[in-house]
Amino acid sequence: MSVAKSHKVKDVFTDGPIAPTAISMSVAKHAARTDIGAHEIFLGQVRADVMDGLKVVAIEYTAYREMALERMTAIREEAFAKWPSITCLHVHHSLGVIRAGELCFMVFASAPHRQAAREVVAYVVDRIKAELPIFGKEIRSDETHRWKQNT
Amino acid sequence: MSVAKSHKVKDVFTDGPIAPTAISMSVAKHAARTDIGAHEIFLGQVRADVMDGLKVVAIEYTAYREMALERMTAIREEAFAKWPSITCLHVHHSLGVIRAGELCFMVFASAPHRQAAREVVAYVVDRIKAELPIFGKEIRSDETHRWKQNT
Amino acid sequence: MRVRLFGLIAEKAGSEFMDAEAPSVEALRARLAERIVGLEALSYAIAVDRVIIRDDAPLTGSEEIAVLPPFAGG
Amino acid sequence: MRVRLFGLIAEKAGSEFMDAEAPSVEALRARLAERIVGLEALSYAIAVDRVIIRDDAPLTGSEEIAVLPPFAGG
Repeated sequence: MSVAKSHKVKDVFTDGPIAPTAISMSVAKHAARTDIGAHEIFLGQVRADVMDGLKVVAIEYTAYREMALERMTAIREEAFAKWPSITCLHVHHSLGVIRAGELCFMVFASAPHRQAAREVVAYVVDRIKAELPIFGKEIRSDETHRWKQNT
Repeated sequence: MSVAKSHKVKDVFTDGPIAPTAISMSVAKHAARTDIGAHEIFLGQVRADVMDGLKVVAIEYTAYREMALERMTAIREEAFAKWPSITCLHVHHSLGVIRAGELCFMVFASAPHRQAAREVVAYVVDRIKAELPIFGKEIRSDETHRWKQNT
Repeated sequence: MRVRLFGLIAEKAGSEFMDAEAPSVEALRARLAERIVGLEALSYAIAVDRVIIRDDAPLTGSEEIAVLPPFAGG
Repeated sequence: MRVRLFGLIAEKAGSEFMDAEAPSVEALRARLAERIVGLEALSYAIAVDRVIIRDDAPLTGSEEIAVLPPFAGG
């Protein structure tokens, strides 16, 4: 692995919601990388789904961190192998209670051209949802809860 | 056309580069829309391409504004027709001199689920590049220039 | 062996850990079902040393074992 | 009719406008080529009332006409 590419093992987990300002800061850091022509960003936001008349007010995320970070490292390496032109790839996922309307997930890729950035973000988002052992307890307006399940 | 959806005619052009903070502000505005589960953002950044030993230091963008805005309105309407679940779609393109490393283009879509947000951003980015009469003069390190052409 | 429990299954068990002896993943599933009420109605995977593994895999007792309900990340 | 010129073509012509009379898009292309040196080597489209149009389209003289070199947005 090349040192210039940011695919070293990183902790993707952050306590609490992802601040919108974190996105701008991430983007601004890449202004010096003038080989970049395209950034693609995916953000997950907690939705106030309604089921049986009860509204989701927050999701409490927990994870099996050790396994999640191992899976993330593998996904990152496979992503850089499939799209070698990618300049950087940043992933953040929230743990703890995230309220409806707050951000819980960010995948951010940069590349010289748009196609690689677009494809790698779709690939990484889908694989994270399918493979990272992250659990979500949907807390509802009446304080009952229900365990979320990715489909 | 529904008033709740933001597909009214808008000026997509902005003078000078797009500030990274504009992205966070756009995202933060959507926290009250708790039917949103996914945001997808594409950003174009001016690349310091090197050709014949000369580096691009900036691109000066001009446009045939009246036609560009008509095309953009049509693209926006077709996008909302193809992906009716889209909650909002924001497009900004810079005019004037944008230096290498600065942002010149943003397409931002929000939706309840990721697939629609992802697809609509790819569709809108590709159509804008192909159909909007925007012209780019690449200014090089020796002050000569070359007219950019989308492939 | 000490088994780590997560999410809904930790909630059902009332604990994030459970001690159990089992020579295979299949046997472990049976042990867990005896002790966690309602477990047979749930879908879950077993990870051994942080990799999801088939039910017929043998266990020596020195592995890191985890019981994983459906994922909800993203 | 007043023709709007953009980008590389405006640069070649030394102006963002050109007056020309032509009964069709094809004839307009010929008029422009007489007056803009090197135009025949360039790829460009003609927009009539903000829509790119075929070369055999007739022109009445009251349209908004624009000469568009290749696009570079995004």
